[in-house]
Amino acid sequence: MAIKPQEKVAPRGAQKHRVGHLDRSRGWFRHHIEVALQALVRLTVTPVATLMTLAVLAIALALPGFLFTVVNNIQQFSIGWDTNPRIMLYLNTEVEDARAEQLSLELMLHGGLSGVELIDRDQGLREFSSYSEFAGMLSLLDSNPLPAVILVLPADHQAAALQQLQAELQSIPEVSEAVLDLEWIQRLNAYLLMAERFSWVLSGLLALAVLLVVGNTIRMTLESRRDEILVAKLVGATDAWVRRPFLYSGFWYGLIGSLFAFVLVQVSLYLITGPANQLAQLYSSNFVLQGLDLTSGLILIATGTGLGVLGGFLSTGRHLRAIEPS
Amino acid sequence: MAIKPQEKVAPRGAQKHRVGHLDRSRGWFRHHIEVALQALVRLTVTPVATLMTLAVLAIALALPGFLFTVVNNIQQFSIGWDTNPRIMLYLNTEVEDARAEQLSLELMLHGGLSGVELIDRDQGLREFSSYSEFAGMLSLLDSNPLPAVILVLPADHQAAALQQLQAELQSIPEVSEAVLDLEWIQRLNAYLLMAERFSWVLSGLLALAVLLVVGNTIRMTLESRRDEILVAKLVGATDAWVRRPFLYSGFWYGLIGSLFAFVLVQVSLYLITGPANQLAQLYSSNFVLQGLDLTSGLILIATGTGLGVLGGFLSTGRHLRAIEPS
Amino acid sequence: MAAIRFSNVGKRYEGGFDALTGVDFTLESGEMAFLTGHSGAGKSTLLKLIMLMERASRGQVQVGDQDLNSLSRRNIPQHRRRIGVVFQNHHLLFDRTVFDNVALPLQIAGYDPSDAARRVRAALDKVGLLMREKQNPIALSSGEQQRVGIARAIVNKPAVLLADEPTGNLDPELSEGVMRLFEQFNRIGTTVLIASHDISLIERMRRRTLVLRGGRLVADGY
Amino acid sequence: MAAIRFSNVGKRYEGGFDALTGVDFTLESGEMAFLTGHSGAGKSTLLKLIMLMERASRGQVQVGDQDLNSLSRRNIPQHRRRIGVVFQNHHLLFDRTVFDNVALPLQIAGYDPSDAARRVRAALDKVGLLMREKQNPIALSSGEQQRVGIARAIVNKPAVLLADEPTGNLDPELSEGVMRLFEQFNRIGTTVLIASHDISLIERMRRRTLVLRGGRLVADGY
Ligand SMILES: Nc1ncnc2c1ncn2[C@@H]1O[C@H](COP(=O)(O)OP(=O)(O)OP(=O)(O)O)[C@@H](O)[C@H]1O
Ligand SMILES: Nc1ncnc2c1ncn2[C@@H]1O[C@H](COP(=O)(O)OP(=O)(O)OP(=O)(O)O)[C@@H](O)[C@H]1O
Ligand SMILES: [Mg+2]
Ligand SMILES: [Mg+2]
Repeated sequence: MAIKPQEKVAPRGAQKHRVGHLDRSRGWFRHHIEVALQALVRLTVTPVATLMTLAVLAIALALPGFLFTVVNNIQQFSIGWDTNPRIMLYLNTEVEDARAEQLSLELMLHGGLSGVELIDRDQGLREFSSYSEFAGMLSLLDSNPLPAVILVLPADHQAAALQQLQAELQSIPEVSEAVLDLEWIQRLNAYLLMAERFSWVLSGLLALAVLLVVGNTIRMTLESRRDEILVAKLVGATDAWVRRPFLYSGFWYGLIGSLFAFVLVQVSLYLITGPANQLAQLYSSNFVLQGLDLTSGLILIATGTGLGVLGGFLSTGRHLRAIEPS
Repeated sequence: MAIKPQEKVAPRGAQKHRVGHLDRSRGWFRHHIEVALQALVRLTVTPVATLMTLAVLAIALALPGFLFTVVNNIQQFSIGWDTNPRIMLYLNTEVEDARAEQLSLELMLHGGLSGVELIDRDQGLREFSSYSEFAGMLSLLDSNPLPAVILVLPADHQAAALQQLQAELQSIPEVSEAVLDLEWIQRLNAYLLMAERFSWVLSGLLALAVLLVVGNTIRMTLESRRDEILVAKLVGATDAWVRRPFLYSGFWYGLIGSLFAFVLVQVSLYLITGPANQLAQLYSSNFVLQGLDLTSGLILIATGTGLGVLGGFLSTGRHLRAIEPS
Repeated sequence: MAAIRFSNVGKRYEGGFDALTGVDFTLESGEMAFLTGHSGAGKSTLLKLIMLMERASRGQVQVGDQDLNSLSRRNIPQHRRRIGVVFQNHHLLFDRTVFDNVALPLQIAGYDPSDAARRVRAALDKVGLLMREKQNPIALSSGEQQRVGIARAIVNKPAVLLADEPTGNLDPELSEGVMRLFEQFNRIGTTVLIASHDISLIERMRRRTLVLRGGRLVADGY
Repeated sequence: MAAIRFSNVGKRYEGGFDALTGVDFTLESGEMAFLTGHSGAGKSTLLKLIMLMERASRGQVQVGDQDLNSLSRRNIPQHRRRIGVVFQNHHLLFDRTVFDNVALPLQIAGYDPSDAARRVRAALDKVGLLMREKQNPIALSSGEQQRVGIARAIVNKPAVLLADEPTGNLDPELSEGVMRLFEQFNRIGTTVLIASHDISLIERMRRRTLVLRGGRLVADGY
């Protein structure tokens, strides 16, 4: 254990370390890979804490993913419904079926209409029975009291145009009444408005949550690596060098967290598939609950990773500068 | 700055510190208050990190609070609806209004029924117009085609009893048809099952999240106070003494986090009040969106605080033992 | 009565390195002794065994009438409260004032605050740092920090006082002063054991000196 | 050329304490000098000014041909890479091996790993700790830790070498060895400045000695 001062040392000038350009960029790349791997290894050093953080992240990322999927499903559902405004033309009861048929064909040529459907008197009766709560009632009637109905879909959905079209159709002699089905739209709009507002509230909160969790975790890691930062700065580390491992930590947290989130969303959806499909069946809809597709999954993972890096970036900036040797 | 070794010191034996019993318990109490306050003050030393953690906690606690409120509101909503199974008695069309009235009075005396409501022919017409999508249709008819209906609520909700009652009522001469409204129940059950499953999935995830966030945060704090723990243990601190500040940190995180969560829930609810009430109006329901009431608020805060302390407890146990001077 | 007794004590660290081998000595209650030896001889290790920061691999360490081998984890805090230690690296906390650093052992033992404050001031006065009590130790020079560590070790008026290189960062004059302080404590009955390299200082003190070499006790005398 | 030049330098810490007042001296390139003075005299403060761990409140500090007052934050890392420092408290990292501790300055400067490894082993060999390279510094005695710190300071072959109490935890024999090591570096052109209390050692070295008292330079000579 004795010190060896006698050893021969070459003159310093000649030995001075010079790093060439090619060498530098190769070194730079290698350094990045190294730092990234070290950041990953570091996560496994404290497995419990890391898993805890990842779990929180996964949950926070899964919830928007979940929301996203639910919205997707509602959209799919609402395609099954008829979301376009429509005008119901109740024909006079004395109009014959043949004439009703002809009228519907004439309307098909009308430029302002994108679709025409004839519901003749028998069909109307059947549909009515299946929809209404007063189902049993009609079977009590001796004859079919229902008129034929022509359902038309206006091409122009603006309120003014719709009203004008309604007036025009009302003036057809065979038409007893032209009812513009605006309540339907109003109801759907209310639904959508509510869903939208709710989505905003929740998405805002959760995006914030992800940033906060990553930021907070990295900030704490940074606090616990204070000594290392101090020493590194003392021996000449730049701010970027000190910051790099934390950015990579953010990257890994984001990436792994969102992978977990992806799994979580799929599992949660699987759990509610049973009841949801049962419900859909009651409405005899051909709705099938869908999981996250590949694109959405990639978006989820990209967003998570991006938020992770951003969280690392935000939480290190000012704070790293504040850790100065003294 | 000179050392003063000459100062007179009394013999140690006489001066030995003795702490009496009363003194001890007073000291113990004072110590707890002190530690609690210090833990609170410590939170304010790193305001950004603390706010970040509190925000995450608030969000994680607000979501179950939110869920809780939504479930509450659905329950309220479903009270507005009629959730009991019911039997509709469609009377023969030739039955007079007076006879229908009398029949409904007779049915009120029936032991198996908890409620009887007569919907006479005019009323039926009005209701029908307001409910049905075929609203315009009936105005086209010359006379009211609807029969009178008596709506009865069976006292016994079991399927077998319901079917027996239906058969019994069907046998009344004036009754044309007795329709047991089972689909309604089935539909509601599907709804409830889905809501329940979803609640379980989400509540489970979020309860976990709260524990994880508090646990994780305290674990990190603990890591950053490693030196302090080491020194304290070296000068004779017990495990309980070392653990105490972290339990109080958990307490404060839980308490303040859940207070924030409470505010968050109320604000979120306020934001969706507009659309929700608009929607409710379309269904002409007398539903009013309600915030967290006092009891629920207290439950939220108690749960949050409890989870905070528990998180502190869980995260310190094994880990604190591992921090040993060497 | 023996304050500290080592009976054939060995310490093997994980990795198989024997830091102490067959160490045998007795320090009577009220005695004052120096522990010296080359760097890595095992001085700090010996003190750590007394503090139960490490446990002996062989043999028996006794402090007072307590055999440390049979002391359970739960009773370690009580044991440590009877011992004051000055560490080689000062082990001060930079998140609180000098006063609070010195007060820590008293807080832990549950002293009354006003009583504690009196004792803390007395201890700081002894090491000549009373006017720095409100400062953060980070604003002190190394020597000043070391003296804060000494104040913390003596504030409790412990039965046994251990010091690991207490004068490593002090100039000769201050070193002398610190040694006198330890002697003063020794005079009122405290058992004192000091690990040090400062051979000239040790010689001047004319006290019993234990010499370690490669983990073995190679000399024990005056 | 002057390696280090202080021109009427004053340092007042927050709180109004004057740690240095009117310090004036020049250390030529390739010179070796000691810095001494009582505890709290301002030795560490003076070294911190050179390292830009603190900035002078008055006057001008010059290292090489660089005026430190005009050095921006961004350029501090480059400045520090030219200086090797041995700290009073060793500032080692306990989450990595001795080897990695010594390799840190090379990693930061972007050395090629195999080149770095060679240099690290050479430095560890010089302080007699080559066989401990794979250990964690926490498993080393204080003296061994101090020598790891020295290895880290010299691994970079810096133009200027600063040492704050580098022998505080070393026995006389090792202290002597460390001093010879510093002399050897000085012989190949490194400017060396060593803060120390060890007056007998300083006297034996017969080098230029700067003496601080209460923040003032009161003696400068041999
Ligand atoms: N935790 C540990 N694990 C392994 N080896 C250790 C550990 N702690 C100390 N050692 C080794 O035990 C030997 C004795 O160490 P110790 O710290 O007791 O020496 P010391 O006499 O105090 O030296 P110094 O004067 O340098 O402080 C040293 O060689 C050291 O490397
Ligand atoms: N950050 C600071 N804030 C305020 N005062 C400080 C600060 N750092 C040091 N001081 C004071 O400045 C004076 C000089 O400190 P310095 O550390 O330079 O002394 P030193 O000569 O290195 O002493 P030692 O030999 O004990 O290490 C001391 O009185 C110290 O209390
Ligand atoms: Mg030691
Ligand atoms: Mg100093």
